[in-house]
Amino acid sequence: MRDIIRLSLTLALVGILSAGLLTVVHGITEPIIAERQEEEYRQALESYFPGFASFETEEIEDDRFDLIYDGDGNLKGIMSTSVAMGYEGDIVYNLAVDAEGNIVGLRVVAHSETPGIGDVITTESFKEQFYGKSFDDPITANEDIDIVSGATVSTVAITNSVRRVIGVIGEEFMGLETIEVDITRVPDGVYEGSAPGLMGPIVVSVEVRGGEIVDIEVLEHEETPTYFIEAYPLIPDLIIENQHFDVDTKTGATVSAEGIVNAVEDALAGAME
Amino acid sequence: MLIVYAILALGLMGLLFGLMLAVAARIFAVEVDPRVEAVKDAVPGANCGACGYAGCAKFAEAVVSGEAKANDCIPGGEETVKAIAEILGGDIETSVSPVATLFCIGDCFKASDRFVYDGVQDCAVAGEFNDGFKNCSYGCLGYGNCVKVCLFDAIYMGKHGLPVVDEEKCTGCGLCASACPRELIQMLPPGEEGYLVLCSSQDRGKTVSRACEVGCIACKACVKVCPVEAIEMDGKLAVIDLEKCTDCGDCKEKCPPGTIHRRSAIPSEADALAAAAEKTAESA
Amino acid sequence: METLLSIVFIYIFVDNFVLHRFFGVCPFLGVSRKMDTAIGMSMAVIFVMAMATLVTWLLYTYVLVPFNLSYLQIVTFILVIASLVQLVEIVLRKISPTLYQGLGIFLPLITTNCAVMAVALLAVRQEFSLVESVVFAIAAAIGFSLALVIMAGIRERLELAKMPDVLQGSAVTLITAGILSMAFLGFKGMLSL
Amino acid sequence: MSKETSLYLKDFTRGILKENPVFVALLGMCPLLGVTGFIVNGFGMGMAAMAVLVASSLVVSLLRNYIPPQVRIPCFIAIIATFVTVIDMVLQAFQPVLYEALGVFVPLIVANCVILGRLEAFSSKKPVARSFFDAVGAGIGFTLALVLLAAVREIVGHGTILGPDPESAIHLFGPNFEPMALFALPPGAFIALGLLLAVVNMLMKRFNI
Repeated sequence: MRDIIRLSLTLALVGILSAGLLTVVHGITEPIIAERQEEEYRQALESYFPGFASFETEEIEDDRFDLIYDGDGNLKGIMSTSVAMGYEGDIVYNLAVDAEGNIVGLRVVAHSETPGIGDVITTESFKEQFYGKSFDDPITANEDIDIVSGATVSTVAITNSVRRVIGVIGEEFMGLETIEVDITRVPDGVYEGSAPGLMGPIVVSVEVRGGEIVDIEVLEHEETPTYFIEAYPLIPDLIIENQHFDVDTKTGATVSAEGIVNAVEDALAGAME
Repeated sequence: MLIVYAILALGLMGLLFGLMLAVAARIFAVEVDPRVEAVKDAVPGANCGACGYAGCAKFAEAVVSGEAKANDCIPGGEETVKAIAEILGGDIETSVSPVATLFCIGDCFKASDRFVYDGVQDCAVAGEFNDGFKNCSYGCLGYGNCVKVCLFDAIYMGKHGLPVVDEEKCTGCGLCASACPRELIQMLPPGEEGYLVLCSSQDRGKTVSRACEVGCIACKACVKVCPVEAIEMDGKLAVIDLEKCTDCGDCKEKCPPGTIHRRSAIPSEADALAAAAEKTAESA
Repeated sequence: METLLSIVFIYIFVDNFVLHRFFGVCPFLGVSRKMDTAIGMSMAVIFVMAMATLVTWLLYTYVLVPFNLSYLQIVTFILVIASLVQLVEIVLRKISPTLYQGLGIFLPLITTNCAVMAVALLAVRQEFSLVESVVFAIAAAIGFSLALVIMAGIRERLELAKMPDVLQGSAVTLITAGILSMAFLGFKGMLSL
Repeated sequence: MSKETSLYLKDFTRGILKENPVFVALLGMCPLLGVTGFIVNGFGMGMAAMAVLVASSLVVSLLRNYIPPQVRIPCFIAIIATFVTVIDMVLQAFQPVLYEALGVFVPLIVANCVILGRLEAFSSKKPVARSFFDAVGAGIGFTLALVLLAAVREIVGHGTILGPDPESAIHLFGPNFEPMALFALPPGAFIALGLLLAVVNMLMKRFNI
C-alpha cells in the first residue's frame, strides 16, 4: 500500500512542478505571441497601405475583409483573407485592394502545395499578374492570367478564388451593381456573351424568341473535355426549361456550369432594352 | 487562478495515472519465480534455440522446473552451467561443448567451377540452380549461409572461399550445421587427435578427380591400410570412426588426393592461399 | 459518412503517415526486418493509437479547453500515452499471455513512436469530432501498418540481393523506403479534406 | 590533462562521432526526415532538440536517486514534455518563422528516441556534470546529422543555401538551374539519407572509426 502511494505521489509531484513551470512560461510568452501576430499583420497592412490609421473587420460568409481607413476616416483600401482549395489542401491568402478596387497585393499566408511545383503561387512573377487588375477585368485563367503548366491546379485555384473575392469586394464595398436580367425585355435575336470557366473564357450564343430563351450554344471554351461534358448540354437545357438562371450547377464540373450560366447572363444583359 | 487550475489538473492527472499503474501492477501481478529471472540473466541470451526450447526465457523456465538440464544450454558452456547450479543450488555435471568442423577442403583454387554464377547470394539458392555452379555437387559453395546464422561471430568466410571456424568463439550450438544446405558441417567433440576424411562427395572416383584436386576418390586405400579397422566406406566415401582411431596416421600417408588430415592440421586459410600462390608461380 | 470515408482513404494512401509525413520512421526501420514481427507491431500500433486518441481527445475537449489549459497538451498527451501503454502491457500480461507474447515486446517501443503522439496532436489541431478522431487514428495506424508490412516483404527479399558493402543494412532500406514513398506519391492530390 | 577532464571529453565526443545518434544508432528519424528541407530549419530543430536534451538530462540526473524505478519512464517523459512545451512556446514567441516551418515536429521532440535513450542509458545513472557533457555531445551529433542532410536536400532540391527566406537565400547555380524537386519531396528525404548513410559507412570503414 505504501508503495502505491509513493508511486502516485512521485508522479503527481512531477506533474505539479511541470504545471507550475509551464504556467509561468506561458504567462510570459502568451502576450508576446499575441502582440507579435498582431504586429505582423499590421506590418503587412502597412506595406500595402502606408500611413493607414485604423481598420475595421467584417466577415462575409467564409471570407474576412478588413476595411482600412486613413487618419481622416476615408477608405484607403480593403485587405481580404480567404481560402482557396489547392492541390494538396487549403491555400490561405490575403488580397489587398485599393479604394478604387485595383489589386495592389497578393500574399500567400499558408499553403501545403508541393515544394518546387505548386509553390510557384508564392513567386512574385506569378503574383504580379494580378496587380492593377480590378473587378472589371476578367481575371480568368488562360485569358489575362497565365497559368503555370505542371502546377495547373494550384494556379487555377488561386485565380478563380481571387476573381470570386474581388467580385464580393466590388458588390459589397465598392457599390458595383449587378444588372438583373429580365428575359421579357430582350428583343428577339441571337446574342453572344462570355464568362470565365475553370480554364478560360466560355463563349455562348443565345437565341431569344418571344421573350423566351429557345436555344443556347457554346461556341468556344478551354475546359477539360471530359469534365465539360458533365455541364454541357445539361445546363443549357435546364435554363431553357426554367427560363431563369437560378439553376442547380452542382455537377461534376461546377465551375464550368457556372461559367455557362454567367455567359448566358452576360449575353442577355447587354441586349436588354 | 490559471496556475491553480494547471497545478490541479496535472497534479491530479499524475496522481491518477500513478495510482492506476500501481494498482494495476498489484491486481494483475504475474507470479514469476525469481529463479527464472536469475537463470535468464545467467544464460548468454542469444535465443539460438540449440537447447530445444523457444528462446532463452522458455529455457530458463524449463531449467527451473527441472524439465531441462543446465548443460542443455550449449553456447553458455561451463560458466553458465556453474552459474545455474549456484542459482538452483544443486550439483550439475558439466559437459564439454562440441566444435563445428567443415567436411570439405575444396577451396576455390582446388575445386573447379562449371559456370559463372551471378544470382542470389545464398548457398541454398545457388545449390538449387542447376545443381550448383561447381563441378562437385557435394562441396562447399562459399556463400556463407553458416556465417549469416552464427550468433557468436565464430565463423567467417575465408579468402579461399571456405568458411573458417574460430574454435575459441564456437559454442557448439550447431546453428551453422543446420543452416548448410549441403550438410557439410558436423559438430565434433573438441580435440586435436584423430584423422578425418575431409570430403562429403558421393560421386564416382573419376567424377571427383575431375571436379576437385582433394576430393575422396573412393580408392579404399585407407580402408585397407588401417590397422584397427576404424575406416569404413559409406557408399563412395571413406569415413573414419574417431572413437576407434588410434592416431597412427597411416591412412594419411596412403591417401592419393590428400583428403585425409589430422584434426590438428586441417588446411587453414593461409595454407590454401600459399598453395594457390605456389601453383600460379609454377605455371608462370 | 463521406468525411469519414475520405479520412480513411487520405490517411492510408494520400497522406501516409510514414512515407509522406515521416511519423514513426524509427519503428518502421527497426521492426521491418521480418514479416511476422511487422504484423505484430502493426496490431499493437492500431490498438494503442485508437485508444490513445480516444482518451486524449476526451481529456483535451472536456478538461484542458474548459479550463483554458490547452498549453498543457503536450505534457498531458504524452503522459496518457506512456501510462496507457504501460497499463495495456500489465493487463495483457495477466489476461492473455499468448497475446502478450505476440505484442508484448513491441509495447514499450510504442511510447517513443512519434506516430502515436502525432495522431493525438493532429486530431485536436484539425478540429476533428470524436468519431472522426478515432477513425483518423485507426486509418493512420493502418497506413503505418501498410507501409511496415510492404517494407518487411521487400526487406526479406533484399537480404538475398547482391549489393555494395556500404549500402548493406539501413542505407539500402532507406533508399527502398524512398522508392516506396515515390510510389505513394501517385496518390497525391487525389483527395483532400 | 587530468583524469576527470579526459572523462568529460570522452563523454562529449562519443555522441558526435562514434555513437552518433543518427548515423550509428538510427534514432530520431522522424524530425530528421521531416524538417530537413532547408538548412535553417534543420539547424533550428537540432538546437531545439539539444536544448530539451540538455535541460531534461540535467534534471533527471539531479533527481536520479529520488525517482522510483517503476514510474521511471512516465516521470522522464513528463520532464521531457515540460521542456518541450517551454521550447514550443519560446519558439512561437521569438522565432515565429522557424516555429511555422517546424510545425508539429516541435511537440514531437517529446517522442524523440534520442532523448529518452540518453536519459535511460546515461543521465539516470551518472552524475550531473558527466550527464551534461554527454547530452551536449549527443545534441551536437544530432544537429550535425540534421544540417548535413538538410544541406544535401536544399542544395540539390532548391539550389540554394540559407533559404527559404528570399532575403537570406543564396542561389548557388545561377538563374538557369533547374532544381531536382524530388529531393525537396518526401521520397528525396529517404533517398538522400540512405545515400548519406552509405557515405558515412564508407568513411567510417576507411578511417576505422
